[in-house]
Amino acid sequence: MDFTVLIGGAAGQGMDTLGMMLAKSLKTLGFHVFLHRDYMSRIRGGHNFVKVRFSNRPVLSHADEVTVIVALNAETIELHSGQLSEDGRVITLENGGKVPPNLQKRTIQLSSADIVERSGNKRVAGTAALSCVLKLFGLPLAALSDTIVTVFAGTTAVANETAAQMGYDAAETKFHAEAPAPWDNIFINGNEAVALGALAAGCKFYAGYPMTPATSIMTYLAKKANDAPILVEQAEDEIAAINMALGASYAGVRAMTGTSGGGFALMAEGVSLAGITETPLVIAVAQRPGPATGLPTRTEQSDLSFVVHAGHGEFPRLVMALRHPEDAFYQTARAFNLAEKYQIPVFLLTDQYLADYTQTVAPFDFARVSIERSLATAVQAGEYLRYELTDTGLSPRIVPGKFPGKLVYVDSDEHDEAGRITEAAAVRKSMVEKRQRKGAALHPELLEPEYIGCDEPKVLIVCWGSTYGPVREAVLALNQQNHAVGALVFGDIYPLPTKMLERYSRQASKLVNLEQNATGQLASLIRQHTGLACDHSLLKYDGRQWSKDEVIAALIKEVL
Amino acid sequence: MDFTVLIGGAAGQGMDTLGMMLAKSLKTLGFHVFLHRDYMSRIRGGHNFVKVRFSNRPVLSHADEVTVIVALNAETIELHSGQLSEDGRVITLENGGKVPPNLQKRTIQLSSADIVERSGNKRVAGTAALSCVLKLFGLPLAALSDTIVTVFAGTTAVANETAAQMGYDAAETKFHAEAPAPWDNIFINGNEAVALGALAAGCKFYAGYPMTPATSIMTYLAKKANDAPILVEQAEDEIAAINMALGASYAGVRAMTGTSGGGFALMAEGVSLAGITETPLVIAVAQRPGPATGLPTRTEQSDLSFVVHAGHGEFPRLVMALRHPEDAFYQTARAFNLAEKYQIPVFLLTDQYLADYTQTVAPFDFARVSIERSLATAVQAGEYLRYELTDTGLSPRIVPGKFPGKLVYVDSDEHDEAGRITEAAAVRKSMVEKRQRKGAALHPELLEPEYIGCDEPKVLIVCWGSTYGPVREAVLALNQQNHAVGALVFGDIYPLPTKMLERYSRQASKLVNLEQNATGQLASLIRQHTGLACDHSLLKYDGRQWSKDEVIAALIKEVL
Amino acid sequence: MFTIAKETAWCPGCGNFGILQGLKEGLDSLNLEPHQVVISSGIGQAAKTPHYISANMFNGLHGRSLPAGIGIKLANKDLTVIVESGDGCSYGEGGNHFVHAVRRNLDITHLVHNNQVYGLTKGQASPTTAKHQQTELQSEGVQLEPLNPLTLALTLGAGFVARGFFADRKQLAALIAEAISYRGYALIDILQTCPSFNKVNTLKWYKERVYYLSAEHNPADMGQARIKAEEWGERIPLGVIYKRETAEYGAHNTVINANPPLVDLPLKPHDAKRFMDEFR
Amino acid sequence: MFTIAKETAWCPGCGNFGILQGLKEGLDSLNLEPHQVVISSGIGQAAKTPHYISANMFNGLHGRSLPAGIGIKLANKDLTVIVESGDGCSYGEGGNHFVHAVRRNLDITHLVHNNQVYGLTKGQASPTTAKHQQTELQSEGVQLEPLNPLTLALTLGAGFVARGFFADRKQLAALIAEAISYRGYALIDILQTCPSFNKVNTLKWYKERVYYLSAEHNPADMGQARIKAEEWGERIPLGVIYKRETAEYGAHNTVINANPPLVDLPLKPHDAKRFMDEFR
Ligand SMILES: Cc1ncc(C[n+]2csc(CCOP(=O)(O)OP(=O)(O)O)c2C)c(N)n1
Ligand SMILES: Cc1ncc(C[n+]2csc(CCOP(=O)(O)OP(=O)(O)O)c2C)c(N)n1
Ligand code: SF4
Ligand code: SF4
Ligand SMILES: [Mg+2]
Ligand SMILES: [Mg+2]
Repeated sequence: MDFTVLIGGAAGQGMDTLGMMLAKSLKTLGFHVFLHRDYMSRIRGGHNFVKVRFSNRPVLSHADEVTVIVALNAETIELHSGQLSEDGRVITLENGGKVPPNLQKRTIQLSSADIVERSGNKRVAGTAALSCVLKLFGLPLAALSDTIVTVFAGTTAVANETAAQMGYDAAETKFHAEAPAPWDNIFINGNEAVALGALAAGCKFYAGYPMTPATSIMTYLAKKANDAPILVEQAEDEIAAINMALGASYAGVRAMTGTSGGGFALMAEGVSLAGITETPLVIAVAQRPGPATGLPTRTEQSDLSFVVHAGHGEFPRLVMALRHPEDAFYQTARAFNLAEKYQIPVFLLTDQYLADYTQTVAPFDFARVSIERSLATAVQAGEYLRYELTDTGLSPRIVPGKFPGKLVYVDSDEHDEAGRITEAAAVRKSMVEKRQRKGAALHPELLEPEYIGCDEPKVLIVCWGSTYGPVREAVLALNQQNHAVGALVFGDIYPLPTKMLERYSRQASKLVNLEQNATGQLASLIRQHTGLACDHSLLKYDGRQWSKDEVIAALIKEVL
Repeated sequence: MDFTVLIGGAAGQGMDTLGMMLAKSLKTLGFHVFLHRDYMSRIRGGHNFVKVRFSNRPVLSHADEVTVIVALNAETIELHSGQLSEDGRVITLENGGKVPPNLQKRTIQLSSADIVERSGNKRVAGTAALSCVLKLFGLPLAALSDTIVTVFAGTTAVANETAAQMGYDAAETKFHAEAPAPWDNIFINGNEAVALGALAAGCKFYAGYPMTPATSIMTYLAKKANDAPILVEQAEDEIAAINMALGASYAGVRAMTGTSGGGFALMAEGVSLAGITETPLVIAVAQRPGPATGLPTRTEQSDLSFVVHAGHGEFPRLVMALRHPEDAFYQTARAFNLAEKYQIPVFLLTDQYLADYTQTVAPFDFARVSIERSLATAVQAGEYLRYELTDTGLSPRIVPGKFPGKLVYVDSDEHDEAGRITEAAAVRKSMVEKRQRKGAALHPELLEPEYIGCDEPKVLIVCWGSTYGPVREAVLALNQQNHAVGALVFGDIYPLPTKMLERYSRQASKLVNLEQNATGQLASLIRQHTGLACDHSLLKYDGRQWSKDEVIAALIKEVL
Repeated sequence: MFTIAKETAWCPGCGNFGILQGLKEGLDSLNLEPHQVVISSGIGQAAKTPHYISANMFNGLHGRSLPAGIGIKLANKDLTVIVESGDGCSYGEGGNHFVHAVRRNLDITHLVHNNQVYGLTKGQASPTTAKHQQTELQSEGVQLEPLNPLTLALTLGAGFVARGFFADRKQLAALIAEAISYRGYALIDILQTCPSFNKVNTLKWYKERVYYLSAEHNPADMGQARIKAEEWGERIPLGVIYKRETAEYGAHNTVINANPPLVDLPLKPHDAKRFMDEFR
Repeated sequence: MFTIAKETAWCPGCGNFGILQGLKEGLDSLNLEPHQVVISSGIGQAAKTPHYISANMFNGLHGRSLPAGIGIKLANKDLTVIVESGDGCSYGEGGNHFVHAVRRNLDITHLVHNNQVYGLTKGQASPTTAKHQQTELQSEGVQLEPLNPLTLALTLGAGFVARGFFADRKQLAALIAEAISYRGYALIDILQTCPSFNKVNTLKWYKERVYYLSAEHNPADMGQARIKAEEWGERIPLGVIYKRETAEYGAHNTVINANPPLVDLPLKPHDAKRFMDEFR
């Protein structure tokens, strides 16, 4: 079983709350749930929707086909009825508008007037629609009631209960949804996972400036600020944000900043500063379609090349593409260790899709998170050398103020071992080489991409980041249809780990990059690092994430 | 004949003026002259020097070996005597400091006290050193006198004349320098050539914020502001500068900005804005060693990858690496045409070496500069569509305010043909593809790299920008020694023109990238675009430009 | 004349509607045609305004409406340039441009829709949000002192400083017309409600406080202006706080003043040859 | 104690020497050790100062000395943080940070070497260069109104605003010590000569104009402060222009106030598990 419920309406009509209530009810029942958000860059009006997919097996992405549409306005039916499965159902509230003739038989019209009257509350009609959904799938109303209790109190809860009962009574069961064996899980989105990873890693300072789809990392952390504790500073702009974070990191706390493309563009100089001062920093870049303002609330993977090359001059860095919420959690925690170990900026490349989708996943294992600060605990006699030349390029780093008599000089100019400005050619050369050595030392840390698929793939897909979910589901489905397809999904992406790529690409006769952008940025990176050219590109750049169904269709049509 | 005179001292001692006076005197005499500047990031003190190389044949770069050292302080002798040719001479002023025993015979000590006394002017001792130089080369004093007259007036001129006579009398001719047949030339540096190119192209607006080594473009233009006329605006920061320039370009003037790496990092978001709004813009990026502040007054080619990928999102751009002053002039003028034709940002990638060296070159041919504005001169009836979808991706562009009833809407959000904000997937897709088409349309415009060397090179050097001079001289010298070496020097560099590269790399058995950076950014770009991997890298990253002698030595030692 | 039928992306009841109306009426009252006007805006809810009006539009980057507008005006002094954006855009991300635009005193009109909140990004504090006001992000309340744009502009030497109110579009239209007619940089900080995210500065809140500056207020008197600019809380004055003649940038910059609009200058490569000849 | 022997990169006769000396003496007069002090600077001649003194140094980017200094202080409230840079760095490139740093009112001391010119890049106008003053770039003279950092800081609500003078390092040392001891954001704009590029504001020029605020000046009186902050030209006052107690950021921010310095907090992954459990 694998069903999707779409709830659509105008911004401000509460799709988000309804989606969460439905998803939580399904979670309570033990289902695997995936909640996908599609919203416009406006606060009210327009057309937004959420898709709640659920199954008795893990669900890693959204689906194109919809089993039930909950239409909070007429536009929703217009826009989405094409995606309705053959036996699919539509639930409308009165203001759900006119239903086309061919759908009328499959439509359940709830009267919001009735619901308002009976419940005595204007805002509970949506709840009736949700219970109606449960009934259609033969699921117990109690699951929703449980959720209602956690969300609402007092008379509002009672009104919701009334509405729920009305909706439940209005439909008959049409689909058979059976929950899997109970399993322990959390229901979390990518940005929350990043934020949790940062908290687990001991991040004590986050400076940022609001920018969709990165803002919710900061908002989440701010809510936990006193509890954690962590200082969350809203800066006057992104330039201030990254420079504050660098100052904090210099002073010895684990620090982070996050933004999206345009804000990140403003941080590029700060990235370069992190590079030459060798100040650890974790930077989340939540991608959205560009250039410039682009489509602020939609998704794309078009900042890879920019992030890899951002900042003037040459210095080592690490870029990790986050693939799913669990990955987001563990990689974020790891990012803090590597940033400090190599004294470099580490990037968490995510996007709106991953930032916003909420998924049931196994609880994170906090025992797997270790904190390795890589700080020097003792210093030699004599002047402290912040940039001491060593074989690895790594210099002992101390926290200013903690060692009487020892001073920490860091400089954005080229500097000598002590951190003092210099123009000497020989010192310059040795410092460039020191930084390059750090980059080389970093290589053994790289995690190879995750391979998905049959043992001997004829077609090898390469992809990265948030396309993990749709690609995984697509490849496994194609394997079941006996297509010899495999996929390498990159997490660590710069420097590019190439071992598995070289191994699998030798086996495969076709190399296909599948990306959420228009130019194939991973393919470029692969070519640059390995000389391997992709035989085919599957690119999507309309701001809407590749679905598993689209991946399957594109592969069958163009590649297999 | 091929001689170099080095004039060294502390910042503020006037090496620059002396270098220019000597160079101009040599120019007057008809020599080919190359003046190279090496200076520290400070106003007074430290150690700076200029090298004046001259010959009866074209000189395209500086030389390591020095024929005459003019030492304004002791440090100069310490630092540079190792470069003195076997029969070389040193000229010191009293404060030129202690001369090591082995050099004493080859040293001419001028007494600045005497000069000051006789001339009655404290600041003319350097002039005496210059005339002394002329005498060493058997050149007439008149050449210096001519220069003095153009630089100084009244009693100062007289005092300089007196000093010049004293210096001239103090030495005997040691070297034989014979001028070539008279030739028409100008004596100009890279930044002046860029500025002249901009003026020739009709640039009417330049906004910038001071940053070495780009500042002198702005300073030069500001001096011509009323005459040209051109508006030169010092902005409060680089972000303002690029946004002002974009505003001006939108309003219909040819506009430009310029900066160096750190300032450019701040402009990255504006570059992306140029991309999506399709606003033409010429951006000079004068490279210096990074990361961050790095070595502010020195040279490097380490911003190529950054400039190629700067700005979030995907959009076409053109990057031209400037190779020498003539190239700088013609390419700058061409940049304005292409920026307007394709409605894209065009980058002029230069560096401190090229920005600051002054060379005798053939006068620029203004008849070769044509102005192609690519503006629509008429508009269709109905609403004006700034982003009209066309086969080439190019939409008719009009100047706001010039067509009553027609309005120009440009938007940093994704937009429809009229320039209005949209989130429609289909429109988004068509606009991405429109911008991509412009990039494709641009390809036929690309100029292939310049090839230098023998017909059938065994070793093919690939390089770009300001290494043109040293590489050209080195390759020709090696060819004379029967080494089958050739070089492709890229001017247009992104998109990368690959025809000649593919042709020559097939012939050559070794592909060698020679760059002024630590990571081989051109090699990466080549690999990314062609799959070709360089067999060997010659990289220099100490902030001092490759000299022809170093190029020859490195090739012989490591490659040939 | 400046009106077009366009569906907006604003929330019902948003203060932006009143400002849009005031702007249209202000423009209509002047002897201007749409193609002679350019509106430069940033990013935010306020910054969408030029999409809903008939005039040229440069809808650029968040925080950068001023420099783009300055570039436009410098390139073509014949255009009427209006810079329009939100409080976050103008005083937060774009704070540096604000400071220096006042100093530059170019003939542009700067309209700031001040809803005291970041609207489009869902309600974080802006530089003008009151101290202690709570938001989703500032759950313990804002901890920075709010910025007073009027006193700031006065201190920086602005020659035209006014406060508008979204709910009185007649007064707003008149103010805007006056600001556009003023020769030099003119700031109107326009009080605006954001029913979605600012639950403190509501229409009711404003109505209880705002009042019009009486005829007794002498906008040429800096002392009076300062007192009025500082007044906030119980009573909030509306209207022209300060106004005096100033030396407008374009009038004293030789390149602009001695020439036709730069955009109209002929481009002739050969004209620059004489500069090259100086290098001979 | 804060003195080290380091050759500077400054020009002979530069005003920076006096400021360096004043800073060292100011620090020496306090009960501080070098490792307890961090100087955050930008890029420029002034910004090189921390290279010549015995204290921790974060010599960051042009214009960004304030945010870096703020990050340092927020991370470790036990450190004495001095932000030091030039007028171009602090009021030009870094203007937005200046505006918002005043609002934030964190306990840092901001020293601006105000030579009224961009020194390191060879003499272009800075935001404080006098109108009409000529430079190589502004060959027709500066066309923008100069920015007065003191009135600006006052308007933004700064609690400690002072003017220092490089040539009187005793007074300067005392001022700096007072500013460091002040709890909150403290600005000292320090008049400085640049013999290489500023031929107008010379030592002579200053000496003819500067005077010390008398005991009659009440720095707690905003009215007096304003008058003194505005005074410029014939007479230029030196000393503490304005001073009042304010609510310092660190003292009212719960995370900072309720905890030891953030840098001293223990890091335990498991402590965050309870947050995850909320997602069950
Ligand atoms: C560089 C950059 N940073 C952040 C954003 C995200 N952003 C868009 S609008 C906005 C705030 C808008 O607030 P305001 O200017 O007050 O306008 P309002 O929506 O309240 O009208 C922000 C932070 C952006 N688009 N670009
Ligand atoms: C982003 C950036 N832009 C420009 C520069 C170039 N720059 C270095 S110092 C400086 C001006 C310094 O002026 P000021 O801050 O007044 O210091 P001063 O040298 O006068 O002491 C500039 C523009 C830079 N380093 N970084
Ligand atoms: S969020 Fe606020 S400012 Fe934006 S449209 Fe809605 S009510 Fe208006
Ligand atoms: S340039 Fe000016 S400020 Fe800089 S060191 Fe020289 S005199 Fe001092
Ligand atoms: Mg706002
Ligand atoms: Mg200065």
